Amino acid sequence: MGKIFALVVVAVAIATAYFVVAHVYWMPEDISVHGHLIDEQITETTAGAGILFLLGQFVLAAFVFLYGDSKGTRKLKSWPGGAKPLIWASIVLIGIEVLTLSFIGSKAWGAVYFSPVDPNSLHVDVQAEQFAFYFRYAGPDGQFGGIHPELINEGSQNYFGLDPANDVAARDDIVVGTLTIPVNKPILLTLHSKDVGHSFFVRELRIQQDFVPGITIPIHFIATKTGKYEIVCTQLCGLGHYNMKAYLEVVTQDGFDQFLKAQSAQ
Amino acid sequence: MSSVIYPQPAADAGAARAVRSASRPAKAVPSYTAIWLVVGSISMSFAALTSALIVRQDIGMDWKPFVLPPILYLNTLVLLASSVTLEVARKELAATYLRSETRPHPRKWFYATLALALLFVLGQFLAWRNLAAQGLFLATNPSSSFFYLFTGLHGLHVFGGVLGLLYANHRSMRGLRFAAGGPLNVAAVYWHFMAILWVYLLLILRIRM
Amino acid sequence: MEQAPAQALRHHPAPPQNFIRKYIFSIDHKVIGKQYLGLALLSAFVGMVLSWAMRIHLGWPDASIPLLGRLSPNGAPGGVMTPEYYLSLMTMHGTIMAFFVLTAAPLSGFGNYFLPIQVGAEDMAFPRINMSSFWITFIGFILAALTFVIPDGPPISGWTAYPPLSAVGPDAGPGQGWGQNLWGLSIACFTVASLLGSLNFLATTLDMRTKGMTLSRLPISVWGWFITAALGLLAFAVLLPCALLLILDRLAGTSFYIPGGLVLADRVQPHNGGSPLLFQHLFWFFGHPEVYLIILPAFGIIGHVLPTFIRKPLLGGWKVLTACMMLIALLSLVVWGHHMFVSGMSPYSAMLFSVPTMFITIPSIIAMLIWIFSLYGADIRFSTPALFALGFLSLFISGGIGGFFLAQPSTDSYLHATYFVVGHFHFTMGISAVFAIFAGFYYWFPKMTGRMMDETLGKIHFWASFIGMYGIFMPMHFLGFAGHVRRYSALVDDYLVPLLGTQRFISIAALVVGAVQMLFFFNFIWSYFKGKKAAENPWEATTLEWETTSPPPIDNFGGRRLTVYHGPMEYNVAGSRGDYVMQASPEPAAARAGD
Amino acid sequence: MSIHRIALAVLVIISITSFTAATPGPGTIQGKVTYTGTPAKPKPIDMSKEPSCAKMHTTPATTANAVTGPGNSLENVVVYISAGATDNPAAGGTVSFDQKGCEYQPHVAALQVGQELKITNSDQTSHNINAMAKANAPWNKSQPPGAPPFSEKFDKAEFIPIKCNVHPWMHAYFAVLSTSHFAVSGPEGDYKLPNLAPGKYTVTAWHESFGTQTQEITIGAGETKAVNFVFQAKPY
Repeated sequence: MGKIFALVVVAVAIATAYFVVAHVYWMPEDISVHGHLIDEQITETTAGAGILFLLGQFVLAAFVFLYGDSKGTRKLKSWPGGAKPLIWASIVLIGIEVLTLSFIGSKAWGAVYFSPVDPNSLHVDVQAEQFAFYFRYAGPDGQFGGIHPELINEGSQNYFGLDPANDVAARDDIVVGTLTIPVNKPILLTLHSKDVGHSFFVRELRIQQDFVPGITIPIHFIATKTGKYEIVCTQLCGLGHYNMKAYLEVVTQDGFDQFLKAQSAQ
Repeated sequence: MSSVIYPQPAADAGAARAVRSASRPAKAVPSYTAIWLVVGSISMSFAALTSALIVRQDIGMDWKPFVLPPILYLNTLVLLASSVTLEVARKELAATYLRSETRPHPRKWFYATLALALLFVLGQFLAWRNLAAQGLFLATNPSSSFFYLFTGLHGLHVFGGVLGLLYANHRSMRGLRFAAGGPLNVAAVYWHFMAILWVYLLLILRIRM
Repeated sequence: MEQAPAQALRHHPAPPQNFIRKYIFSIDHKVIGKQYLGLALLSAFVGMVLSWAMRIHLGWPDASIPLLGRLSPNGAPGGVMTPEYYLSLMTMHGTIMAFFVLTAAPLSGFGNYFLPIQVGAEDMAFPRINMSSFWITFIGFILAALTFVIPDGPPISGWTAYPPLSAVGPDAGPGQGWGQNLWGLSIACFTVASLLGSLNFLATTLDMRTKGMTLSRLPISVWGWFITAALGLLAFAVLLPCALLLILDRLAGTSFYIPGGLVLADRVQPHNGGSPLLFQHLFWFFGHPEVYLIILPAFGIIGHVLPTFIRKPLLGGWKVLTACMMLIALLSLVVWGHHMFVSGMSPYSAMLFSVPTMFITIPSIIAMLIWIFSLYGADIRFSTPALFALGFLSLFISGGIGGFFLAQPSTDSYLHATYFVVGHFHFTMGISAVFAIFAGFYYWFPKMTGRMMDETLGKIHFWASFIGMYGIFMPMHFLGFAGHVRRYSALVDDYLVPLLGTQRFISIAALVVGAVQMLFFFNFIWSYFKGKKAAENPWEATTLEWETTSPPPIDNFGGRRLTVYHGPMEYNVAGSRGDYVMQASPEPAAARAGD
Repeated sequence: MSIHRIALAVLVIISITSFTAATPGPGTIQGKVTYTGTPAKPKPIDMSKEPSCAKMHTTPATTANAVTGPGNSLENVVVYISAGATDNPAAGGTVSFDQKGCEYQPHVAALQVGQELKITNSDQTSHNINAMAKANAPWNKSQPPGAPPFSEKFDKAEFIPIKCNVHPWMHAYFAVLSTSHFAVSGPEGDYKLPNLAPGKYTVTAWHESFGTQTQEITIGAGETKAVNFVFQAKPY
């Protein structure tokens, strides 16, 4: 029985290690400036934690293998040195590991959240609602119109509750369902929600940030690769949560200018 | 509520010391342990509510302070007074108990405590009426929400305390266990905690309004 | 307690004869413990059936589940599950499993039954409060179950019930009307019951110990329950106001959690200034300790069961493991923020919460090393409880490892709300705890019923569950790396469609494991009536519950009051009858071989 | 299904004919709905979030809150007898309401109190129909692809806004009316209210963006009178 147990545990451990190390399932290629820091952090954590995982499972398996299935005849011994060395070993080793991880990790975290916002980054206003994202560009005047919740009317595509009748700044605001941004240009998103909690998650950007009703949360990044990516909601927001998505299109500067022109034309 | 905890009448011991020891429970009384745990748990709840109040007031920009109904301060005195009368009751009864098992023991201070307790609850109710008269209701503003919440929850706990006192009284009918008995000690701990808790809540409200 | 004899049979002047007092409204902690376990088994069955429906829908979205269509014509028209009904099932699966199974069984169930016996008391400190806490829990369960039959259906906001989704009412979607109200009331009931329960556990452990049962002689299981109860007294005390404010926002129109200017169902909601983050802080201040409320009794049970089957005391005796549990409990009170790294909380406080979270791994790993290295030089007896205990060790390692990723803001910002999290918490607080429950069940079943459970069925149950659980939850970690978002009722995102195959694999594994649990239910019922008679001490264990008959008499020790002379883990003692010394046996502890 | 429909249609015809036979020379009100001013021009809808729907539209679908036609005609206006009708036969048959290409068809579904409304999902995606009623009981039901149609009835007269939360651009109205004399203006803005007994009537026209108008009119036996409505369009 002990031998079977040991074999199963070892098999599971090795299989798991294979799936992780061989990247059978893994993160998509990173397309952001800060993303590589997070990737490195995940790799380092995988290494550190992975070693612990394998050690733990193997030692467990070994002991069960060695000390199982006796006929009650064996003379029992206990671990020489008792608990103390184990305690100190874990305090020191794990202490060092977690401190190192925290220290390096804080750099990755800081790169996302503590880096200053580039003053001339492209500002896109994002509103999440059940169950879609809508993106707003300031338009030619570079000014966002004010938001009036009571004016929100999806029937006429007034998702932000703009008041073009009285608010000049609002008239040229461009509201679209797809986030189009120029490549290699600093982007500033201001996230706010129309109704409940949502989240903004783009795997390739290595960015996940909740929308919190009542407050506006800024995030900024630089996309380094053109292409079409998916923005998905990761905060349970109701029945359509699974289908709350939008596309992120990273285009060249020219492509972006054309996009703006086309939108303003309408 | 076990029966193991009542000290025997101390014949020769100095009366004062005897009274003190009589009104203090023996070791290892589950109910006595439990009441302190209850105190701890309730404190935790109100700590959570306090932090909720502070966060809510600082985050939402809509906090409208209002003048606390003056009757609250009167109520505070009433509640503190009830704590005092309860102590007097305990001491007096302990003394009676030590003199003899059989003498009918006085309960007037105990009833005074109950009366003050009811007076307090009435006073709190009047405070609510006062606020309602100003058009401040539970949902009017976070400030009033928290006021009703604090006073209401504390009122509920006070009500529980009254039940506790009545239970202690009921237990004491079985002979002269009233003074030194576990039930009254336990009820007393809770009752004094109610007074302290109220003073704390009043301070919080006073500071944040 | 020198006057102890005076209180013998205090709670049981005479064993109650009529059925109601004896089995329904009994104040006997053993009956109450069994009631809790029964409720937990029922809840586990319900929760498992819910997960089957969810897994079937995830693997085969268009599959029609006829019975489901019967249960809820709205939720599953023609048996095809609607997105909101998937979320309803998910919410109730989480709620029922986390509260009515994982919190109820190891703590309230086994704790009620065995804590008083193990400390040598006739009953809990407050039997009537004990009874009421079960029945309040039961009311909570009924309220939760009612959500399935009301037209509105169960809530869809998950067991975490984040506002505003959970707070604004029906405008937020199906299930957010009376479903959410009943849910809130159910949680409130459960909370009150748990507070009363914790009170009882603490008072009993502190004041009801029999002669000689010093703290250093308490079984590890008692330590587990004691520490958990202390933690619960603080954690649940915060959940209560948290839930109360939510209910007030819903029913009284206050704005504790709901900010202004929210538009749902095309109307501006009549609230202003509230803060959803306030709820998250209050909830997770409870919610994180909650996972330790679940796992610490499991630690205790494993620490209690393992020595019996390795015939050795734990390495470092009771002190090290107990210290670890205490440390974990303490740290768990200051790390709730790691659930909120991406929730708009200040990025600085994210780092502040991260470090203590990382440090929880240290006591956890020490506890794990204590268990593993206790196996060294042992003589393992592979009875079913032992197998489940060993399985616990392997599963808890696998689960704990995921913690390294989720404890760091930077890595969590990718893995947050992916299947990695689902796999992680199912391994740690879910399956590990379940394995501990099973270990306890097979271990204590003889004592509770007087009959042994069938070993062969038990072993089949173990192997299928052990391998199956890995088949379910390990792939979820991989899906997490691929960015597979959790709480999705269908895979419509382009990058999720290719992962359908993996989801199907998981679904099949889940259905198989579920089917195997039927084996356990069968074994349970069959052994209850037909199992072979159990001796007083079938496992040759040392603690007090094995000093009495199986099942124990109403006052646990038949009028005797035991005096304790030994620690709980006097195994492998040279010169003793057999290789162990029972706690209450007067014989002196001889030198332990191998020391 | 279709046979069922035909059967109902036949029933309707029979009932109407028998009814017309009963009352000699029923009158008719008909007319055209137009607008002045400049309505907001239809905006294209970005359906990229729902590819299965996006590919059903060769040219992008547009907003339908102000649908205009040739000669300033205004579509989707509900015209009905709001007062004066002595008879109120129950409108027979079922009103069907479909979800196709992530659009509601029709955009304004007029039905009588108690009349059956059959809701179908012809899309490959799951929709939810959120009837944000005030007088009636509000409801919110999902309809996964392939799920059978379901029927609803309303017991109070009300203009109920309908939305799909999964596809926020999907908006429509249920015009629940107490009378059976109602019509919805077509692409040319024309409508027709037949089978009116001689008498004095109040005719009301309702448009989701431009509001409500009423006119008084008296018709004699067998008469056909024209009642036209002109709405003031708003650019925003």
